[in-house]
Order: sequence, then C-alpha cells, then structure tokens
Amino acid sequence: MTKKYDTPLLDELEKGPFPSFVTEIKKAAAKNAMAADELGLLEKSFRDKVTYWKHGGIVGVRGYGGGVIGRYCELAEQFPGVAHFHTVRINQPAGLFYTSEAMRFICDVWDRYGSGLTNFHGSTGDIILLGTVTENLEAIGTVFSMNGFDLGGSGSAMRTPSCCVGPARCEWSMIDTLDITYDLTQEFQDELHRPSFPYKFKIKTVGCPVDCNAAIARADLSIIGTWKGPIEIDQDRVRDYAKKGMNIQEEIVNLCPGKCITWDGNNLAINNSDCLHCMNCITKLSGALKPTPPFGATILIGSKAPFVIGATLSWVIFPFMEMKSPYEEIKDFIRKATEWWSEYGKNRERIGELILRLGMREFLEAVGLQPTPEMVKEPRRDPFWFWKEGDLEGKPWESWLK
Amino acid sequence: MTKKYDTPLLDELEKGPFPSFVTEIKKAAAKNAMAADELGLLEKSFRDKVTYWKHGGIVGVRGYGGGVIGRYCELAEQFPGVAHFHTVRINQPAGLFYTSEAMRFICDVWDRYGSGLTNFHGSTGDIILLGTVTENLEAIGTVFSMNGFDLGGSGSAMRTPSCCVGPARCEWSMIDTLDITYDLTQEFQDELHRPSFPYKFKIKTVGCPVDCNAAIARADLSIIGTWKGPIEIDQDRVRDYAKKGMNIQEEIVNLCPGKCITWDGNNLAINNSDCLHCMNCITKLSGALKPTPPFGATILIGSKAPFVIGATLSWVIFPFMEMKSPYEEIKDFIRKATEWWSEYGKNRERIGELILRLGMREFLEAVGLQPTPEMVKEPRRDPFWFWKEGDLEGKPWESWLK
Amino acid sequence: MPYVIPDVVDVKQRKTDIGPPHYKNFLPPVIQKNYGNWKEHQILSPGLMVHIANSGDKIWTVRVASPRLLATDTLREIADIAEKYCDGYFRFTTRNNLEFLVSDESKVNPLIEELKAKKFVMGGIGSRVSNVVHTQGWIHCHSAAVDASGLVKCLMDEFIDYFTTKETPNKVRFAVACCTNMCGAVHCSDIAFVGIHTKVPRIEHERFKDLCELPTTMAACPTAAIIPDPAKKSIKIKEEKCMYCGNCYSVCPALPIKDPQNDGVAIVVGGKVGNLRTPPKFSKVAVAFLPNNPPRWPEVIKATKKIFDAYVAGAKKHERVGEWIQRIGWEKFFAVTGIPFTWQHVDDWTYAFETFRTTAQIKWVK
Amino acid sequence: MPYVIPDVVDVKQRKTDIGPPHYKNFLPPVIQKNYGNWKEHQILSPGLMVHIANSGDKIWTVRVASPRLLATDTLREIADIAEKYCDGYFRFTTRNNLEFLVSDESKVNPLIEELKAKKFVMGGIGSRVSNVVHTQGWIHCHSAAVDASGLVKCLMDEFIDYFTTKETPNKVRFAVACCTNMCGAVHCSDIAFVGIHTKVPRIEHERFKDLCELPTTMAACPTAAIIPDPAKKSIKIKEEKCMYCGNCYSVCPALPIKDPQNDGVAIVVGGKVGNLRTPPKFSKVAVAFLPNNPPRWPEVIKATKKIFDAYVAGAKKHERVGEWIQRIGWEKFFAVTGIPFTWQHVDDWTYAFETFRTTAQIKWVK
Ligand code: SRM
Ligand code: SRM
Ligand code: SRM
Ligand code: SRM
Ligand code: SF4
Ligand code: SF4
Ligand code: SF4
Ligand code: SF4
Ligand code: SF4
Ligand code: SF4
Ligand code: SF4
Ligand code: SF4
Repeated sequence: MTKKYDTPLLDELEKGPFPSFVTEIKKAAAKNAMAADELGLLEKSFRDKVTYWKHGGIVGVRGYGGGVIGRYCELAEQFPGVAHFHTVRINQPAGLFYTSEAMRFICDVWDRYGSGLTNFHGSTGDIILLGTVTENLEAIGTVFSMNGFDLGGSGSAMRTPSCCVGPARCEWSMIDTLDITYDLTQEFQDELHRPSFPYKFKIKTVGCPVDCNAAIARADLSIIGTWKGPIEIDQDRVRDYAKKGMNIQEEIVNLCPGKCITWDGNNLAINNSDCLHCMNCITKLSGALKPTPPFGATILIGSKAPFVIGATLSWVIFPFMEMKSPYEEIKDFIRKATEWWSEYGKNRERIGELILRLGMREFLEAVGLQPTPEMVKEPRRDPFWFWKEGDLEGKPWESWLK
Repeated sequence: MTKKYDTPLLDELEKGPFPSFVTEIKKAAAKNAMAADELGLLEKSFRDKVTYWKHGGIVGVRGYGGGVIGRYCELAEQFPGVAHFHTVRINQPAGLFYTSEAMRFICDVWDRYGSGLTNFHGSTGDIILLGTVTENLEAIGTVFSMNGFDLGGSGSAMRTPSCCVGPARCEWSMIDTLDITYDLTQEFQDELHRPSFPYKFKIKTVGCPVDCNAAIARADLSIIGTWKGPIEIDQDRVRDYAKKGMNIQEEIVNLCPGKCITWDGNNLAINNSDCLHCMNCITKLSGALKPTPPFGATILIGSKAPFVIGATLSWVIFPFMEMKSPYEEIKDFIRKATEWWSEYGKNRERIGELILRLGMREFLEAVGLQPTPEMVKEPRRDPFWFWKEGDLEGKPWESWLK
Repeated sequence: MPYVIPDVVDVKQRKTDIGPPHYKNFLPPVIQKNYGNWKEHQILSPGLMVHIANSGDKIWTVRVASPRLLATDTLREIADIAEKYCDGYFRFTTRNNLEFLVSDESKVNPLIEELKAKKFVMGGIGSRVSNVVHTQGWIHCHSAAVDASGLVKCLMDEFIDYFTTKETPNKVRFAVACCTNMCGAVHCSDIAFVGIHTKVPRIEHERFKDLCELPTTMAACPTAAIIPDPAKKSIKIKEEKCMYCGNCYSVCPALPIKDPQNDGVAIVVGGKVGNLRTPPKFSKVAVAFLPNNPPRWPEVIKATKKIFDAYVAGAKKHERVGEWIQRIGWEKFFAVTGIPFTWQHVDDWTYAFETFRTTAQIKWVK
Repeated sequence: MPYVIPDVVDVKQRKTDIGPPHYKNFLPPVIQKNYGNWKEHQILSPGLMVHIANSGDKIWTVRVASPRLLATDTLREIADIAEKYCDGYFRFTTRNNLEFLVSDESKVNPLIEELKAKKFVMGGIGSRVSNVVHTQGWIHCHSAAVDASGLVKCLMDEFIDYFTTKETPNKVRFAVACCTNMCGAVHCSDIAFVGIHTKVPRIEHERFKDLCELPTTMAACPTAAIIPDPAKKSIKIKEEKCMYCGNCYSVCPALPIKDPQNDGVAIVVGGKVGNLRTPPKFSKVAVAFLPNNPPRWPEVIKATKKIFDAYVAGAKKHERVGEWIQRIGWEKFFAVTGIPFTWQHVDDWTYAFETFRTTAQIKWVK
C-alpha cells in the first residue's frame, strides 16, 4: 500500500546509539502512506539541503482560530502523501503525565486520521500530531473532545501553558505548578482558541528558581516559585556530604551569589537576609537544606525569541505573589496586561516588546502597579527621564529626608 | 575702583572648613572690576536660581579656531564688568607640574588682561583663565606664546591631551604618560588649534589600570598602561602586611577578579596566566608586589558624556601596544581613526558614536585591524550578522577544524 | 476513563473549550497521595532516581532517551512496558525524555532489563548531557535552514556516553533551532545550534502584491533594510543593511531566502535559564558559520566536540558552560577551543555597546 | 626660564602651534633624577605621603584642598610657599587638589605648620574623600541648571572630616556637573550630582530662524522629540517624548530650558573608573530630583549623607560605593538609605532592557 523510497542518507541516521527518528518514520511509513512520503521527501531534503515545505496556509477546526498548523508540500506531485501535511496541536496534560490507556487512545486517533507520527512534545508543551489532511480535521477535533482532550494554541493567541513536574514529583516545588497550569489553561480557553491578541502569549510555570521548564526564557509570562522563609539546615546531613567528599567551601560557600553562607568545617550557617533565592545550595546539598514558607512566586514578563528586537529573558514584575487557588491575582494581572497589550500593541508585537517600546511606567500604571527595585538589575544610567504631572507635587523628598 | 555688592547668600559659603571659592572671587573682586561684577552676578544667580550667561559666541585669537570660550552676560547693563567674560584655555604642562616662577607669570598675565580668576584645572586638563574681553585676546595669546605657552583646545577639534602624574611620581606607571602626552600634543597642534573634526576628540593617558585620570570615562582615546610579565612578589613584605593586620584572604585573594591568587598564611602565589591586570593586589600590597615587563598600553576608544546616545566608557581596540618614543604606532592609529571619522562622521558625532552607528568592522577595517576577543566582554548574542564577500571563501573552518 | 473512537464520527458531538484533561487522571496513586509532600530524591544511576516522600513512600523514575519524533508503534510499545511495570504510568520530561514511573521497587530492575533488551537508552539524570530541545526542521517547517532531528541524532550519537554514564561538571543543555525564529531554547542553552542564511532574500515582485502586506513586511525587518518599491507595488531590500535573518520571509512568502549552497549552522554557547549561582544568561556566538552537511554534519560535530571537551577539561564542579567561560574569559575560550574570532563575533546591533570591553581587564593568551 | 611680559605687546611676535612648555621644566631635580624609577610610596598622614625611588631618594608630597576656582593672589601665595619649602615646585592633581613637592625632609614639618597657620586644609590621600571634580555652573556657563562650585563647597564642608582625617572603606569620588552635558566625571563617580530640568524647552520661533539649524537641532534630541514646523520655519517638540535633557538648547539658543522653579539636582551613585577588582562602572540614579536650593542645598546634602553614611556603615574594606551596592543589591540599597524607588529609576531608554531584572534572584527586604 505505501510507497518505498531509497533513503541512503537517512539510513545513515539509523546507525549509532541514540534512538533514531528515521527508524520512527520508517515504522510509520511501513503502514501509512503519508509517513512514507514524508520519508521520501525528507531524504530529498537531506540530499538537496533545503526544506520543501510551503509557507503555512490557514486551516482549522470549526469554532477554533488555531490549534492546527497548515502545511503543504512544494513537491506535491512527487510526494502526494504529504501534499497536505498539517500538524494538530493537542493540549497536553499538565506535567506531561500519561497513562498507557490515554496514550493508546492518542495513537488510535492518529493511526486513523494522521500520519502515525508525533512529537512528545512540542517546545511549547503541546502534543504534536504531525501530518494530516484538511478533511480529517473536524473528525480529529471531535474525537479528541469526546474523550476529554482539546486543541492547543497557535497563532496570535494565548498559547498552551506548560510547567515543570513540580509538586507531583519534586521536593522543591513551592507552588502547585500543575494546578496553576491547569487552572489558567481552563480560565483562558477563549483566548487560547480564538486568536485575538497582537501576537502569541505564552505562560510557563515552574516550582522553583531552578526553572526546569525554561520559563524565564520562553514565556511571555513566567511564573517561578520561590520562598520567603529561612533555609532550614540539617547539619548532620551537611556533615555527611562533607564526609563523602564534597568540598563545601568550594561547591557551596564560594558559589553562593548572595555570599551569605559560611562553613566552619562542622556547621553551615546561612545569613538568610542576604540570600538571593538562587537554589544552588539547596540543590547541591539535596536533602540537607530546605526552603520554608511563606511560599509564592516571582512573576516575570517578556521573554521571547530574537525577532524583532533581539531575544529577551523575562523580567520581574511581581517580586512575590501568593499562589493560592483560585489564583485570582495572577488571572487579574493577565487580563489587565493582555488588555493593555491588545489595545496598544502592533500586529506581531509581543507584550515584552510593547513594554520596551512604551516604557515600564505605561505598563505598570495600566496594570495598577508601583515600581520597585526588584524589577531592575540596576536603576537607569543617564540623567534624563520623564516626569508626569504630579510626580513632584507635594515635594515628595520632604517625607524621606528627615 | 571696583563695584561692591551685597552678597548675603554667597557670604554663607565663606563659612565652613573647606576653602571657599567665594573668598577667591572676593579676593579678585577687591582689585578687579570684572571679578567684582562676577561676584555680583553670581549672587543674583544664587538668589534667582538661574544662570545669567548667554549661549556662547565665537571669539578667538587670530590663526586659531579655538582655545577661547566666548561668553556674554544676559545682564550686561547691570553687570558691565562681565558683559564679555571669555575663558582662555591654556594648555597645561603634562602632569600638572609648575614652578613658582611660571605660576607668577600666569598670574601676571591674568591680572593684566583678565579677571584675576582661574581654574586649576578644567576637567579636560587645561589651565582655565576665567573672564576677559575680546580686545585682550590677541595680547594674551602673544604673551603666552612668547613665554612658551600655547592655547588649549575647544570646539570640534583635538582637545588638550592630559595624563596622570605617572613616572614622575608613581611607582606603578608602566608607560611614560607625560612624554606621551607632550609628544601627542605637539604632534597634533594643527588638529588641536584648528577645529576640523566632526566634534571634539579627547586623549587621556594613564600609567596603569588604576586610571588616576579617568581616561576610560572621559576620553575618546584612552591610553592605559599595562604589563605582560608576571607579578613579582616580595614574600617578606606580604607577611609583613599580614602581621600588621591585613586580612590577605579577604582583601587580596577574595577581591582578585581573576581568582588567581592563593595565600596559605605564609606565601602568596599568583597564577599570572589568569591575571586580569586589574591592579588591586599590587596597590593594596603596595611595595610588596611589582608588575614586570613587557610594559605597554591598552588602547581604548569612545568614552564620552551622555549626548546623544547615552554615556559611554571607552572600549578596547588594541589589547597591548608598545609605547616607545616616537610613538609612531599610536600616532598612525590616531591619524587613520580621525580621518575615517572625519570622512563619515556627522556634525557633532563623536568617534565612538560613529563606530556604534557603522559597526566595529567598518572602523577596524579602516584602521587596518583584525577583530580580537579582547575587544569584547562577550561575543554577540542574536544569530544574525553581516557577511562580506569573501568571509567564507576558502572554507575558513577547514583550517581550524582538524 | 474509557476512551472511545466511534466508527462514525458525528462532528456535532464536538464540544469546544473543554481544555486539557485534568492532570490528576494521569498521576500514579503514590504521587496523588504524596503530591506536594516530597522530601528528597536520590540519583541511583544515570537513568534511575528515586523520590522519597515525607510519608516514606517512594517513586522510582527510569529515564529513557527519546528522539521526540515518535511513531504510534513506539508509543504503544511504551504503553505496554508502562503497563507491565508502572501500572500504566509514565511521563515525558520538558526535554523530551521519557520517564517510567515505578511505584513498586521490585519492578525497577526487571523494567531496566526489559528496556535494555529492547535497546532503549537510559540516562540523562544528574550532571551530564540530557536530551536536546529542538524543532521541526525539514520534517515539517517551511522556514528551516537546517534539519533539526538529524542534527540532534548526530549530536547525541557523539555524546551518548555523557548521557548514559560519564559526568560533566554540571548539566550540559544542547538545543537546536532550524531557523532564527528559534522555536528551541537556543538563546539560553549551554551549547546550541541554529540554522542561518548568508544571502539576501530574493524578491518575487509578482507574488508580493498578492501574498504580502507592506507594513507588516517592513516592520518584520530588524534592521529596517526593507523599503517600499511603489513602482512594482512591492519592496526593495537595502542589501548592505540585510543580516539575512529571514524574518521578512516569516511574514511574506514572496521573499524566499532558503539557499542550499549558502545556508549553514551557527553555534552559540554559554546560555542558561536556571537562577542557580549566576543569573540566567543568553547564549553568545562561538562559531558564526559551518556548512550544512547532512546526514552527519561532521563540521558541526567536530566544532562542538572542541567546545565540549574544553569545557569538560577546564570547568570546575557545578560550573555550567557559560559560568566556565565567564571565569576563564572569552579570550581564553577562543584560545582553548582553537576557534578563530571573526568579524561576526563582534556585535553591531542594538546592544553592541554593552558587549564591548569597557575595561582594561584583560588576560594574556598566547 | 625667565618669563617676560613686555609693556607693549607686539602681536606679531606671536608664534603659533608651539604647544605647551615641556614638562621637564617643571619637575623638581629629584624627580628628574628618579623619573620612572620609583620604588614605592608611604602614606604618612591624610595630607602627606612620601615616594621612595630605587636610588633611595625621596620626595614628600603635601596635599592641600583647593576650591579649583583660584584668584591670582592665592596662586601667588602658593608660589611663595612652594619657593620657601619646595624650591618652587608644586603641582595640581587630576582632582583639583594642590600638591607641594618637598625634596628636603627637614622642610616637611615646617611646611605643614605654615599651611596650618594659613588655614590651608590638608588631606585627601588614601581611602577617604578627596576633592570634587566639577564644572562651571553659574560662574561661567549658559547651560547650568545648578551651580557647581557652590554645591562642591557644601559637600566638602559636610564631609571635611573624611578629607582631613577619617577613613572610608575605599576612596569616595564625588563629582558635580551643572547640566547633563556632564563636563565633570559624573557618569562614573561614586556619588555625583547633576543639574537637571523637568520641563520642556520653550521655543522662540522668531529667533529659531536666525540662530539655529534645523537638522542639527533635530539630531541633538536623544528621543527624536523634535520635528520640523515648516509653517513657522521653526520646530515643534512632541512633549510626551521630551526628557528635558536640554541638548537641543546646547545647539540652539532659541530653545531655552532653564527654569528657576523646576530645575533641580539628581544624585547618581556607584560609578568608578579604575579597573581594580571590578571593571569601570557607570553611575546610576539614586535620587531623581531634589530642589535647587542655594546657597546650602540642604536637601542634597542630607540625601548625600544618607547614602554616604550607609556606605561607610555597610561596605567592606576596599569596596567602592558601586561595589558595595553590587554586593548588597539595589533592593537593599534603597532599603538601607531610605530613598524611595520611583518611576524615574526605571530605565526606558536605549539600554532599558539590559537594566531589567531578568532573573528570579531577589533579596527580601522589609
Ligand atoms: C512546533 C514548534 C517547534 C517544535 O518542533 O517544537 C514550533 C513550530 C513553529 N513555530 Fe515556533 N514552534 C514551537 C515553539 C516555539 C518556541 C518555544 C516555546 O514556545 O517554548 C519559540 C520561542 C519562544 C517564543 O515564543 O518567542 C517559538 C518561536 C517562534 C517564532 C518567533 C516568535 C517571536 O516572537 O520572535 C515564530 C515566528 C512566527 O510566530 O511567525 C514561530 C513560528 C513557528 C511556525 C508556526 C512557523 C511559522 O512561521 O509559521 C512553526 C511551525 C512548524 C511546523 O511546520 O510544524 N515560532 N516557537 C513549537 C510549538 C509546539 C507546541 O505547541 O508545543
Ligand atoms: C570648562 C569645562 C568644565 C570645567 O569647569 O572644567 C567645560 C565647559 C564646557 N563644556 Fe564641557 N567642559 C569641560 C570638560 C568636559 C568634559 C570632561 C573632560 O574633558 O574630561 C566633558 C565630558 C567628556 C566628554 O568629552 O564627553 C565635557 C562634555 C561637554 C559636552 C558634551 C559632549 C558630548 O559629546 O556629549 C558639551 C556640549 C557641547 O560640546 O556642545 C560640553 C560643552 C561645554 C561648554 C563649552 C558649553 C557649551 O555648550 O558651549 C562649556 C563651557 C563652559 C564655560 O562657559 O566655561 N562639554 N566637557 C571643561 C573643559 C576645561 C578644560 O579644557 O580643561
Ligand atoms: C524532569 C525535569 C522536569 C520536568 O518537568 O520534566 C527535571 C527534573 C529535575 N531537575 Fe531539572 N529537570 C528538567 C529540566 C531542567 C531544565 C530545563 C531545560 O533543560 O530546558 C533545567 C534548566 C537548565 C538551565 O539552567 O539551562 C534544569 C535544571 C536543573 C538543575 C540546575 C542545574 C544547575 O545549573 O546547577 C537542577 C539541580 C541540580 O542538578 O543540582 C535540577 C534538578 C532536577 C531534579 C533533581 C529535581 C528533583 O528534585 O526532582 C530533577 C531530576 C534531576 C535530573 O534530571 O538531573 N534541574 N532542569 C526536566 C528533565 C529534563 C531532561 O529530560 O533532562
Ligand atoms: C595624584 C593623583 C594622580 C594625578 O596625576 O594627579 C593620584 C595619585 C595616586 N593614586 Fe590615584 N590619584 C589621583 C586620582 C585618581 C583617580 C581619578 C579620579 O578620581 O578622577 C582614581 C580613579 C577613581 C575611580 O576608580 O573612580 C584614582 C584611583 C586610585 C586607586 C584605586 C582605588 C580603588 O578603587 O581601589 C589607587 C590605589 C589605592 O588607593 O589603593 C590610587 C593610588 C594612587 C597613588 C597611591 C599612586 C602612587 O603610588 O603614587 C597616588 C596617591 C594616592 C592617593 O591620592 O590616595 N589611586 N586616583 C590623583 C589625585 C586626585 C586627588 O586629588 O585626590
Ligand atoms: S523547577 Fe524546581 S520545582 Fe520544578 S522540577 Fe525543577 S527543581 Fe523541581
Ligand atoms: S539559595 Fe543561593 S543565594 Fe541563597 S543561600 Fe543558597 S546559594 Fe546562597
Ligand atoms: S594611573 Fe597608575 S601610574 Fe598613574 S598615578 Fe595612578 S597609579 Fe600611578
Ligand atoms: S592584578 Fe588583579 S587580577 Fe591580577 S592577580 Fe592582582 S588582583 Fe588578581
Ligand atoms: S525554528 Fe524556524 S524552521 Fe524550526 S520549527 Fe521554528 S519556525 Fe520552523
Ligand atoms: S532577511 Fe532579515 S534583515 Fe534581511 S531584509 Fe529580511 S528581515 Fe530584513
Ligand atoms: S556641565 Fe553643562 S553647565 Fe556645566 S560647564 Fe559643562 S556644559 Fe556648562
Ligand atoms: S530637551 Fe532634550 S528631549 Fe527635550 S526636545 Fe530638547 S533635546 Fe529633545
């Protein structure tokens, strides 16, 4: 039933110890014509050193403005199986947990309607189902929804939120990353499925500053768990580490960015008021140190890939926010922030870019926040800055210059 | 002969321990009508909280395009003595050394032709003679030149080079700052006296990275002495410091940015290959440590005040240049750099701003240099960059990818 | 939950905006019980760790490499194994690895044996190389200047020992992006690869009119190289301002930039995202261009090895690649890796000044 | 060299481009002899140090505060003293202090006695406050938003003990600039003061035509707030883009910006120029506005004291102000000084992004 191609270049990539994506494609190709042509096309790309996909087209599921990436092949005649080869993004379960049952269901759907090829997962977090044709999209959407799954985001919309494994299997999680992700995803279903923002808006949540989901680098809104209490120390276990050969001075004390740890060979002391909450000591002395409540999150905004103004990392907006269900404060912030952005943002301008264009003040005032030093690495440099009517009213210096 | 003013506000500034500039003005005012009106005018400025000087006018000495800052008073009728109140910039001797004789000569000139008020020195380094009238300028120029002095720079010209005290009275000077300054000043007399650049061009030379003349912050061309040899250690003297109470670990080892010093309580060791040549250990253990040859200078370009693109610090162009009389290499560089700048620079664009506008490559190619990692804190970030015809010719990777 | 796929699908049954299934449905009972109450974990081997709850309960995780691109057959095989040893529970990591979640200690070793037998590759836990965050490449994207999965395969084949056994000073995060849109985490990875172009886009004036919007196209250009060409109802590109970034093509199909002869791969290094020790860092260019040489990209792999080996040899414990470079200095980085420093390393874009060395602090390298 | 001032000056005798006199003419013999051959120095008291040559020769330096603005009478007095104790040799420092250069040890104490008697203030050597790099202010400049000499006098009166006797963790470099042209070293000083405006320049359309060039004026604006007003042959200012920097006035007298009611002083902190320990640093705004209150600027002095005292109390040995702040963090800086953090502290100009806190590293302050 499926076409066979000679794939000498790709065959090369079936060698070697790391599991081979070529083998995967071949597995699917053995029983799926789309996958077979994907294999043939890919070999041609490898030979010609060029992509043969066309610039995306708009396809989708009724009632949704996104969730499907339209894809057509430049060489449709030669590879008819991939003439249409759309991707369906399915919103993953928070934390990327699965059961065999659920996975088999996904496989069944994809064997029936698609190429049999998937990505677990896309960089944003979605389940990526690679390759189907326009006619199948409605059915795919229906079957998934009948079974409790829904499409993920694409286009100028809220994107599928994602998170680290957090409280499900990590001792350091200071917030419920899975619940936050699930709750925000549900809250913003409309924004997720019906693109109405100037551009994409991504949310990533991690349980602590270790940031196992790259939240600070790949999310317009980065929610990073943190703590306010002192670090609890189990001295015996610290000594144990030392006994087992850890050089506490080198690996813990010297690497502390707050320069707030001391070790006298027997006791470890932390001056918590200088702690920067970086997590180094806690992770490297795993089990011996423990952050203590209050727990909450630092909320940062604005990270993204390089276009147009250069790659950004998210920056602090709320140094500390409590993160208790139903998460009203963060939802309220997201609403205000995206409203402001939708009003002032240009087409294809991320929220961080807009803030950089209009200035933090415009943004902070719009969302009802005051500036705090935690928002900056350092205050501004050159001595000219804007004043708004009223900034100097009432001689503000009088109150602190006592 | 001179007018008297009530100066209650200024009188307040005759009180207090620090020597008073008001007392100085009063001293001059007692015998000089210009100084007297300067005093009256200043009191008025203090009262009204505003300057009363007009935007500069163009005045000068024949054959020179600079050296005099024209200054007229907005309140000429009320204060006729300062109706004209031009500043004459006299090129200081390198290192700011004087003899009583020379100083008396300067005073004589200024009592005869000016207000009797001076600045030792202006921020650029000149002797500033404050306040004279247009008619006196030719005579002032003549008398100074008859006695071996010349005007300093102003306007869009080479500015008066200056330096730290260097080899004249400092054990750390690795280059002859005074001689370099004198020599470059002589070499570029024409550029200094006849503005023909897009904007000002300042040169500051210091004997070592301590930078006692703020070369890196206030000069388009910063010449900073440095060394390539190992740091010589007199262990006895180091121990002496320790004995006298210095905490070598805290003050020397921990503060070394190269993290290349160790101290075992008895011996200090420096891993010179990691030394950043910052001078901290050498200055704080003064007398115990000594830089050794080869000596030379790091040459940096581009520092300036905030307009228009924000304040800059100079950045490295030559990591290391030998600085031997007659300093042909640096002169050649200055000539090439200022030629390129004069060709491409806009009016009022400093050389550093031009480099930032056109890119380092344009500049480096114009002056015949190749890029080196010492020029940057870090390589560029976002993965798009220019290629010129030929950059990839001959597959440059083949040679280093062996 | 019994999943059903009716033979005849009635699209009217479709519900919208139900969102993803609740994560609780997929958590093993031991996790549900000890959710948020973990005490600590121990790394037992590069592919095995155990998390211990305050209650004393434990869960074992066996981590397995995945090419991310998976056929349904493989997914079913995984499901079968999970059923056999994990009551059907497993997960993926944020870096595309697969994790079997074992609640019953006695099943850990048998699971490992079966995985070995089936040629699954275990590892990636601890201070070592883990899987590669990457993108679509020639598999699925119109924008790809290079393939992604292929490059990942070559990289991981090369560094496999560092996944399965050997340690590195700290975790080494690779990432691959097939174009400068950088759908991978390239801009903040220890060592990352990005497909780049080196020639100006070609303008298809006829198609421009129909397919592209002038303001959007102009706004897409980071260097304002695009100006209107009213005569042609199209645009012009000021060649000397073009950095070949390809962003104009992202918004306008009439500006193809792909070029088999001149596209290539750049290597950027020293980024990180975690807040440990030093703040998150951007990656910086190490190698500005290497040829796009499928199927094995030998030049890219060789260059990567130079960087990787220098890091492993030179870094102190817990130092990430960027922290190592920060300590030794970029002049030493280029010296110890033998990579030449070229024009392309010197920034000339928005933050160029911030990257210039505004200090006399220099290390001498031979 | 005998200096002559003829009664009648013949301007034809003027030579041009002779440059400054050679510095050797002004070096004491002991310096000439040991030039470039100094071995070390010792700081004997805050106003006295001795430099010792490899030859064993010594030169003593007595440092004296100067207001920089000096009357010829004072200069003559200095010349007289130098003649008496120093064979006529003295110098100024790069921070406007005066240094008597004594070659004969027996003359050191008598010199000091005479200086004391004459109320000269000795000090400034070592880890302490030295003199203030500053500018013209109302004495001579049309651009001054604040006076410079006056502010310097108030500062040095306040901190005089730290010049004459008391120590600070490291040198503290003050600077004053009367406008944002910043002819002082304000942008890289420990604690610096700059005169600023807070209102948009007034446009004198009539004068604009005669006095100003349109392109130069537009190019002078850092925020591109200036646009042509062709009707008036003048310009318009987009008020919402104006940062009141005054640079347009620098090139165009028809745009006066001085404003007695609304001009004021900003305090910037944490800059340095030396390469020791940490690289040179820019100053950052600590206080965005204080009123311009001559003759004693009490608000400025009080605010400075808060910063200075916090530094002296909190810094470790050898830490400059900027290094201290870097260690404790800006959140603590604002906490320990009690200075409020305002909108003006947050950058919104060229490098704004580089100043944002792109990390979760935060210290909690009450
Ligand atoms: C599938 C995925 C890559 C992957 O293999 O994992 C992907 C694929 C595409 N991305 Fe992406 N992006 C994917 C995650 C990302 C990420 C990473 C992330 O989300 O954590 C980024 C960087 C972070 C960011 O958002 O900035 C990313 C930054 C971009 C950009 C640049 C956006 C920008 O503001 O600069 C584009 C260009 C655009 O939007 O037109 C882009 C555009 C695209 C398009 C839609 C191509 C296009 O221009 O139309 C790609 C479709 C490929 C295809 O044919 O399937 N993709 N994209 C990822 C989404 C899967 C998922 O939903 O889970
Ligand atoms: C006298 C002096 C200040 C002082 O009291 O010491 C001074 C005074 C003036 N400076 Fe300056 N600058 C003086 C050193 C500096 C310095 C510091 C230095 O040279 O080390 C700087 C900062 C470094 C730099 O060059 O960027 C400096 C940056 C400026 C600027 C801004 C230049 C820029 O590129 O942003 C201007 C504006 C201009 O050029 O129109 C300026 C303009 C002026 C003018 C000419 C005012 C004007 O706009 O026409 C001032 C004349 C005041 C007067 O009436 O006497 N002055 N000026 C200094 C020169 C004395 C000397 O020759 O020794
Ligand atoms: C499973 C996973 C979370 C998830 O939701 O899927 C995870 C899980 C753990 N991480 Fe992570 N991290 C995971 C992605 C990340 C990421 C994100 C990324 O790579 O894109 C990072 C940030 C990397 C960066 O900074 O660029 C990350 C940086 C860390 C670190 C910090 C390393 C360092 O810089 O010192 C630790 C702490 C440690 O290793 O000491 C850590 C520690 C851990 C611990 C020990 C946490 C715990 O107690 O359970 C987990 C197992 C350790 C391991 O894999 O070595 N995890 N970890 C992710 C596994 C990815 C993989 O397959 O390899
Ligand atoms: C006389 C003078 C040079 C001149 O040509 O006039 C000079 C002279 C010396 N400096 Fe300096 N420095 C002089 C301006 C500077 C400057 C420039 C400035 O302030 O604008 C700096 C850079 C300040 C900065 O980084 O912002 C400067 C930073 C230093 C340092 C480094 C301090 C530090 O950050 O650790 C040292 C080393 C030390 O003190 O240990 C030093 C050390 C010295 C020594 C000990 C060098 C020596 O062996 O002779 C000299 C006497 C020490 C003293 O004054 O405490 N000198 N010194 C300048 C005196 C200015 C004054 O009147 O106070
Ligand atoms: S980010 Fe923190 S809480 Fe989340 S998995 Fe990593 S270490 Fe655990
Ligand atoms: S969490 Fe980081 S900053 Fe805080 S004590 Fe530990 S190592 Fe230091
Ligand atoms: S810069 Fe160096 S050589 Fe010059 S005076 Fe300062 S310490 Fe001495
Ligand atoms: S000069 Fe600076 S970098 Fe070099 S050893 Fe001394 S303290 Fe370290
Ligand atoms: S990085 Fe570029 S080529 Fe690769 S998937 Fe993303 S948009 Fe497509
Ligand atoms: S490739 Fe990039 S730089 Fe070149 S024209 Fe297109 S958008 Fe502009
Ligand atoms: S800082 Fe401004 S006001 Fe002061 S002297 Fe310089 S130009 Fe004039
Ligand atoms: S004051 Fe400054 S910002 Fe305002 S218009 Fe003039 S130059 Fe522009």
